[in-house]
Amino acid sequence: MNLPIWMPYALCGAGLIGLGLYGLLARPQLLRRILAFNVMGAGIFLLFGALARRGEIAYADPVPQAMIITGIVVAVSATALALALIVAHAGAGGGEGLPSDTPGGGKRDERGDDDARDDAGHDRRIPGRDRRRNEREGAAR
Amino acid sequence: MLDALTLTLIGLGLGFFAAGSVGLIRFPDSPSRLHALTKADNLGLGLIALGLAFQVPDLGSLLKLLLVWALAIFSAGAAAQLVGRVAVEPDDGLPDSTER
Amino acid sequence: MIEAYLLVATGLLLTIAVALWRIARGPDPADRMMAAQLVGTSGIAIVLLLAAAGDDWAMLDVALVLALLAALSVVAFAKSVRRAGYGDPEDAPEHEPASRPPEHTDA
Amino acid sequence: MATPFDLALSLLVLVIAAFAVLGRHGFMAVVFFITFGLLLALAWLRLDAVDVALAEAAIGAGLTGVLLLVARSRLKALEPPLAPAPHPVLRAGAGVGAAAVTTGLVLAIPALPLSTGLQAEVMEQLPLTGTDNPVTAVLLNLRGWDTLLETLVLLAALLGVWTLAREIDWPGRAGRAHRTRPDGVLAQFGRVLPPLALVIGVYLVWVGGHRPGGAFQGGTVLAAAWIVTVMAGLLPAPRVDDRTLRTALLAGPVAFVVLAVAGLLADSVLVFPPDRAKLLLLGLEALLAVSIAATLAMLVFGAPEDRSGRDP
Repeated sequence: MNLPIWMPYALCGAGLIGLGLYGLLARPQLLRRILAFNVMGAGIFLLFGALARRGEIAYADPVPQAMIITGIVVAVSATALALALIVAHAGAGGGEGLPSDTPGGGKRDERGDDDARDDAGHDRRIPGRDRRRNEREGAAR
Repeated sequence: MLDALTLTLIGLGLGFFAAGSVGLIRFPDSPSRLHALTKADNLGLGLIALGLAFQVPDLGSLLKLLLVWALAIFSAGAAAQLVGRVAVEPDDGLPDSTER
Repeated sequence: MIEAYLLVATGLLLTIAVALWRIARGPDPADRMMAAQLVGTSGIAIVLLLAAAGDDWAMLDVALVLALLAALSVVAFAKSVRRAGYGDPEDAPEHEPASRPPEHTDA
Repeated sequence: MATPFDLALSLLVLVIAAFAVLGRHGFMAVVFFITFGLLLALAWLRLDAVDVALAEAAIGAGLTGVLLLVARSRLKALEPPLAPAPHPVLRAGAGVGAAAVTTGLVLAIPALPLSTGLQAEVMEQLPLTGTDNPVTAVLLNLRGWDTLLETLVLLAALLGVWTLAREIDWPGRAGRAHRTRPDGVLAQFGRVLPPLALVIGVYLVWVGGHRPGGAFQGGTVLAAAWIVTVMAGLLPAPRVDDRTLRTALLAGPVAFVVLAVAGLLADSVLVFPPDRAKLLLLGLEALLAVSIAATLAMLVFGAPEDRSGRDP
């Protein structure tokens, strides 16, 4: 079997695109959707880069490389913005997912995203506005 | 001759990596796993870098090879301290739920 | 020689696979992070081998960047254990201020 | 020819992505995602795309991990209510759709017509672009337009993050205060690593003129140096209205726009005169690296926040 070197990476890219797409549609947690989106993007880059490597060429084509580098930087800035948004969303009492994901009051995800053990190390205080509100209520009590 | 030396050293390096991952699977608790890991894999990296040092074409690459190893050791030292602290004392001891 | 480099690199991929098993298994966050460190060190070693296999020593810069940034996520992890990512991971618990000063922010 | 190494690496990348997307445990998914970036960098090396591998190593394996870990710990601290599980029908539909997309792509890969690509054209232009690295030539000269827009996207993302600040916190220092023990491991680490990262970052920007490297890769390493210094508590994060900071954020895009307008007056947009291209490109690359470093670091620090009771 004489597989060209780009072939496994092209197939891997195609697989990543499918995985990311599934996660984006089917995972309720917003953090997971951001991961899935990044996986999908990485798959697109990998497929693109692998396809650019086909044929009889002595070195990698610089144009796809430049486009992929641009893509990676744009992806990280979009990820930073998206993460800031989901933290703000949760801070405003919005929860881990979006409200529109509950058609007709869907079931809670009982198992949740994390096991209890992982939570042990985390700060339980509520920063920002909610903490201040809690303290006011505490003082009133 | 040099090739044989390179092959021996990178083979040994792989052996240390393998030992580190066996430790990662077999050791019973986090601190001992950390103990096995940080030593074995940085020694493995060092042996591989040393082995490849016989193959580099210029002095710049040789210095880079050394710098990579030095950085990896330094980072692993700090990382092991920090992770070890979390492993030994995962709860931060804050009066969390009892506070209010 | 190229085959030998790639063979050792494939062996290192196996150690990465073992570390992935530990990341999946846990049980503590520290275990997962530690295994990620092993993946990082193995990855650096693979970059060195690929540079030798391809005789392209410009690849060493990738190893340099990886070695430099390997500890970045560990620092973020150690910090994230206390006070939502901002406190001192080395502070003993009794050094934590028992209560914060009152805040006067509601104008 | 594909070796067992390539097959094993592709398989590992897929397994890692599967855990990051499908795994039940949130922290585990984040850690898998950090290793994902690292293995992708190896894949780019195998595809001879060293420039991309550098970018992936710096951003995918370095910066994204910090962003995710910080965001996740803050999410956990907020104790958000659990997200409801999507309807099984929706999940099955998503699975079928995603599988169909992957199958279609896999079937299309061997059928795609072979293109010769653009490397011959780039190589023809290369002596006129002022750099010996074809990727830098494409990024800054031949397709400089794309890169200008990209730097504006970075700025837009930062503005988006800043809009999430509360009015009473604006304009304060970015993020929250970091505390560390002055003689601790972290502080020592923060004293040693950033100088090294500074040297290596500047080296990467400079080396981008003739070998793999450049403003994005170097800028990310510089950003990492700054992030470590702030996280180790050695320097406070800057105020968001700091003039030096704002100059640094804008230097690259403004230089780009000035060059574009100057080129427009002389000839056409973003065309560098070949006799001065080398100097112009080096200057542009240096300013871009500063802007990219500042923007990425500020994205990691986040919007100004309530610091009361936290400042040392």
